[in-house]
Amino acid sequence: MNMLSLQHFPIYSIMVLFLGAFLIVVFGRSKVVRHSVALLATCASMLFMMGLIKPVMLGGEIISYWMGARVPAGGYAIGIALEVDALSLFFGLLVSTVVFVACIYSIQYMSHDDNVPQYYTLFLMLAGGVMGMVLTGDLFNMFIMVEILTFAAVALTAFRNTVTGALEAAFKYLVVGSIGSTCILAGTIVLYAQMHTLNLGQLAALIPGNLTTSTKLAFALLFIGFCTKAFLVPFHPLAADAHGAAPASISVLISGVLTKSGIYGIIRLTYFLFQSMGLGTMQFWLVFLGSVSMFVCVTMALAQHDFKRLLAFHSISQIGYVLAAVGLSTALGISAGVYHAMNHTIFKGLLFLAAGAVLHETGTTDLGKLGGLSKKMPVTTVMFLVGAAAISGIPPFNGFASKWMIYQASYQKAVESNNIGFLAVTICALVTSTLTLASFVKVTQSVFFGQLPKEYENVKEVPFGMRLAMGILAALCIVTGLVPNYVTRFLTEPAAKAVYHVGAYINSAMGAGYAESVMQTVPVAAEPSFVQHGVWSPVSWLCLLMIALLALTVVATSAKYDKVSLGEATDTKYQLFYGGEKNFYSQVGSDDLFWGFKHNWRHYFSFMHELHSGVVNDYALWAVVALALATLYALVVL
Amino acid sequence: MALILQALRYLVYVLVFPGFLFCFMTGLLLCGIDRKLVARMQKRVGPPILQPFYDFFKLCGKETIVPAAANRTVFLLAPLVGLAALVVIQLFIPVFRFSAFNSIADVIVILYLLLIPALSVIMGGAASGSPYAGVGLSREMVTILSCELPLLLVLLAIGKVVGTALGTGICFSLSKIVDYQMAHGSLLGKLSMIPAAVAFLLVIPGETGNHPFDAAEAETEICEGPLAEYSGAPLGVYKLSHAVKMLTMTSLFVALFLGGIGTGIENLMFQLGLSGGAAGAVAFLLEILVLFLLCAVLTFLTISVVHAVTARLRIEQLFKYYWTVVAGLALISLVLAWYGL
Amino acid sequence: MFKNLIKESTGKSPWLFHINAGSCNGCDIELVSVLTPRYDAERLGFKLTGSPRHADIVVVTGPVTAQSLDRVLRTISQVPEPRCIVTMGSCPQSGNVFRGSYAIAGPLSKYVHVDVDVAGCTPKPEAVIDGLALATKILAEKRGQME
Amino acid sequence: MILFNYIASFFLIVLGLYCIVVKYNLVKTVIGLSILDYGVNLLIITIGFNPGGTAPIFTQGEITPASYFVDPIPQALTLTSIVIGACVTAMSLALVIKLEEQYGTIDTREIRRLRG
Repeated sequence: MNMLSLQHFPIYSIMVLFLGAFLIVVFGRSKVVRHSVALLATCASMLFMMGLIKPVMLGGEIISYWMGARVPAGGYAIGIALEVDALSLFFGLLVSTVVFVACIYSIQYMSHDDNVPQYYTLFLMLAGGVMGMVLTGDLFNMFIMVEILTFAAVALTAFRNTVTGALEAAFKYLVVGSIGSTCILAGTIVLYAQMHTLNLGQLAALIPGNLTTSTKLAFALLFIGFCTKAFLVPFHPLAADAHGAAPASISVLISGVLTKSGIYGIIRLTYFLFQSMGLGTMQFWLVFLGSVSMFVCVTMALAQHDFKRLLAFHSISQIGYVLAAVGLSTALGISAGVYHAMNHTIFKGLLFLAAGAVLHETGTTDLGKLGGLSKKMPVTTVMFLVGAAAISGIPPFNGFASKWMIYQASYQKAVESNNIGFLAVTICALVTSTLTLASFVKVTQSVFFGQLPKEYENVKEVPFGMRLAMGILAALCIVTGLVPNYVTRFLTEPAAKAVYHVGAYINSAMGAGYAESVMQTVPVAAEPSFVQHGVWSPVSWLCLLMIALLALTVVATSAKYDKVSLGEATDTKYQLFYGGEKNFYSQVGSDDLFWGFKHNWRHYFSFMHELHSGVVNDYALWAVVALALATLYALVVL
Repeated sequence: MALILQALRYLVYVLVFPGFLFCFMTGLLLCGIDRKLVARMQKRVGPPILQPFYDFFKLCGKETIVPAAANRTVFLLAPLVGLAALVVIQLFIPVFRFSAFNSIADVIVILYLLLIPALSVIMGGAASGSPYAGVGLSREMVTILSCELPLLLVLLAIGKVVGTALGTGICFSLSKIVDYQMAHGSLLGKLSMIPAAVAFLLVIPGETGNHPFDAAEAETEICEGPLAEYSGAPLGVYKLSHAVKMLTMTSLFVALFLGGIGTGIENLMFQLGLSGGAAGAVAFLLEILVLFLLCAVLTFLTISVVHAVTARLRIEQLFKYYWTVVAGLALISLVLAWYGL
Repeated sequence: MFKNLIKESTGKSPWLFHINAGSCNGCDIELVSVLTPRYDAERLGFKLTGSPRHADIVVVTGPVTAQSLDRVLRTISQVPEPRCIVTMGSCPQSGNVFRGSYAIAGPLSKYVHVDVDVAGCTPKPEAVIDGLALATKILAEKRGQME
Repeated sequence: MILFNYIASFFLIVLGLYCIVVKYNLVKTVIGLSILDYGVNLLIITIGFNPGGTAPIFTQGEITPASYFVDPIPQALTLTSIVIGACVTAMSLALVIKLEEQYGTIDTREIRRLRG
């Protein structure tokens, strides 16, 4: 077989990452070698994924690759398979792109640390783990990859073990993460006991006919396992701890990539294995969890005073959007959900990189200590503002495009099913979006604007490599926001369609006709409809805005608007107005910026503060309770 | 040739009619009317109606000081972006049957576009580096937060009512909403829309930052908050934006709730026996006039009267008021709309 | 056209900023009464602003105490051009009853150019309006000279 | 016999979770994780076990439809799972040592600098 045929691309894109990890362990002492290996590996992985766009995304093919060419025989899949349909490829593309950008960023960001070879090894293992997880067609393989990525993530969280809380965060993550992984393993094995197979395709074919108590138990176990990976609500404190303590380039991976693997797992589990498309109870479960996640985490973020911790809570809030949208189980909802997943990866990556840039230059991420960096780090500021506008859903950036689709999808669902519950999702999503904006205004004011503290007078702009990484993501933010039609047509709609084409997935894994022979009713892929009721064309809007701005500028220049008087701070005229007093350092920012809002919610905030006690036992208890609730729900309601 | 004409037409839209010139004139005029009315209600003579024009041009002639602590680019660019964004929003709001651009943005998008002018104030204030601006921008943000919930509930209710009537489930397109009203009478005539209209009216002074919801720009306590360091032309642009925002909000109300009045104008034309191009032009001018009068009445109701009889609310009172009373009204309307009333 | 408009407008929209340089509050109250329904200086476009950056006319009341001098001068320097300085009441002009006190740094004209003096302890609102109207004229002239 | 295995594995899993949730000593938390792992491993092995089956080792052509053997896949899974469990234990113990160095305690109630 031709070694360069498309068939091999998925395994290559996983292999290069692990191979790179191995090479860095052996030859990583040299700076040049480890940087070039890491860059090459991540870049190659990305290129392999891109090579699959044409057949899989546009052509609708499903690529299945059997390790050692052990194709299924006698109706049983014994070998280990990689199955790449549009959904897998969508997440694969996302992962590989962000990993590549994070790798570019790491080179200069990690230049001051020791043990850098170990960093790159773990980095590539984390990337490889996620790639493996989203491309695999085997449930147990999924578990292994989840373990690899959890492990690498834990080790990387503790990488800067002198940072306050890094070890603590890693330990908590390890404990709860292990409970989650164990859940996945237990769920896998319970399914195996029922179906005697681990292949996702075969499982998907067999489960709907044998929905016994055990399979439902397995569902609950797997669901909670993937929830821990996506850090959904009872597990969100871990995300906050881990993101805050890890190096920024790793936070990007944890929030942008690791959580997506959890979401991917949940989509595969609910819509492929258990085929609960259109099942009301499942919709309720997912949408409820998503809405709670998005709201709780955004309010938690408002109360934070650490840059990265705040971003971490926002990432879970955005994951809540994704889950709520996906849980609607309409074509538009799934398309909007995966679109938002993609956008979240991009803008949250950008924001974490900006936070990392601030940390790199000032040595702190405490919002109370920073301020006025926009004059010292203009490029970082612009990048941050792009990311902040995107996550808060300011048109025309990408966050708006996907959130807007989510509002429509949920409202449409509410109207179509005449269920007022989905209306609450729309409202919750819209309010959350505004709260997100509020907390980013807080960050903007506390870090980039306002007054510059004395000790940061000599802060410089970050080096080129870091700016380049941020620039790539910022450009992606703008581009994917300006052409939502193309993004949905070429990326998210194929992915959403893939969710509907379960039969094709099964047949591709097990050979044509298998699904029809095993299942009583093969889920027929009715052509899903992506009708939207709103209108939004960002490019025209931008053109209009540009014309308006241009006209304004012309008027302004003719009115000598540009003739401004500038001067030094020593001249009293150019000092700030302090009610006549001499200027002194006075930065308004950090905690109490939204006093007017928080005062009304003070009981809620103090309750949440008490709840997030930071004791690992509590978090483990939450995990156990979540597991119990999920089991109960699965057994009683589903 | 046709393309050039089309482009010219769009340029006229942006620069003259629903765009700059119209916004500039009507916005400042509304502002002047408001000031005059408030003065009359307080038994004062009040400034001339053209006073906001004088203020604006005077500010253009003043020196523009950029404080040394400020980030110059953002400081100077923020007001321009805010004004431009507002003007663009105005382009999307139909004037009865006329709508300059109707397939670019729907009401939900407009809800978000309305954030941009407010953000421009926040960014400008933050860029100035003043602690007064810091306090002011925090209040400005809480004000946005407060207004957002009732506003979005109102918009969802409208989307549901019109969507049900048109048979599409939901309808967020502004021009469709107006067309529907032209055919079936104003939305204000529906029972479910009355609380929504009241809620929207209460949101108007909050969105524009007028008394008593002007905690963000309280000149007596925090020196006009985000605008504390602005002088000269940029300040004038902010004042202009404020005036245009009054126009935007009131004309949005007209489009959403009173769109049916346009039919009356057409009937009038019909009764007068006018037809053809001349009638169209007359009707168009009449529509603009009616729109302006309605905006003025709404400004009087929501901004002037409220200004004259109330004292400024503290920011947390403001938040509570909007999230309980106003949002409650909007929610009632949404529930009524849901059950088809 | 634009220049003419600006020139026209400068005399019609004077915004005030009020500095209390150790005043006994008599003048402060009287200044506010100028804006009340009875006298209504808003007819002429007067408006009290909260920040010196927005102001055209600075109204100083009080004898300019040694403590306040620095603050007064700093605030005045922060008012953008063209600007007018009006002293209100006798205190900033002569020191009034506080004259000769160790705590007084006035009169204000020792430190900055004062455009209009409105004398009296306290001046009548009519006098204040007259003074402010005069200041407005000076303001328009200054604006003309800036070209 | 097999039932007893299932009961034991259930008991081990619950014991492990109980240990993690209730014990405030970091080392005991790690022990809890290990017990949890063992419980799941026992479950896997039990699922694959066929009473009276032979070892699943056959050469080419030896296997017939009649041959009765223990399912080999769960055994392979268990091996992997054991390895992973060992890694978890090693890693968490390493973290405990470092935590003790930094915080001077291994009481979970005092290791809570990140909260709220």
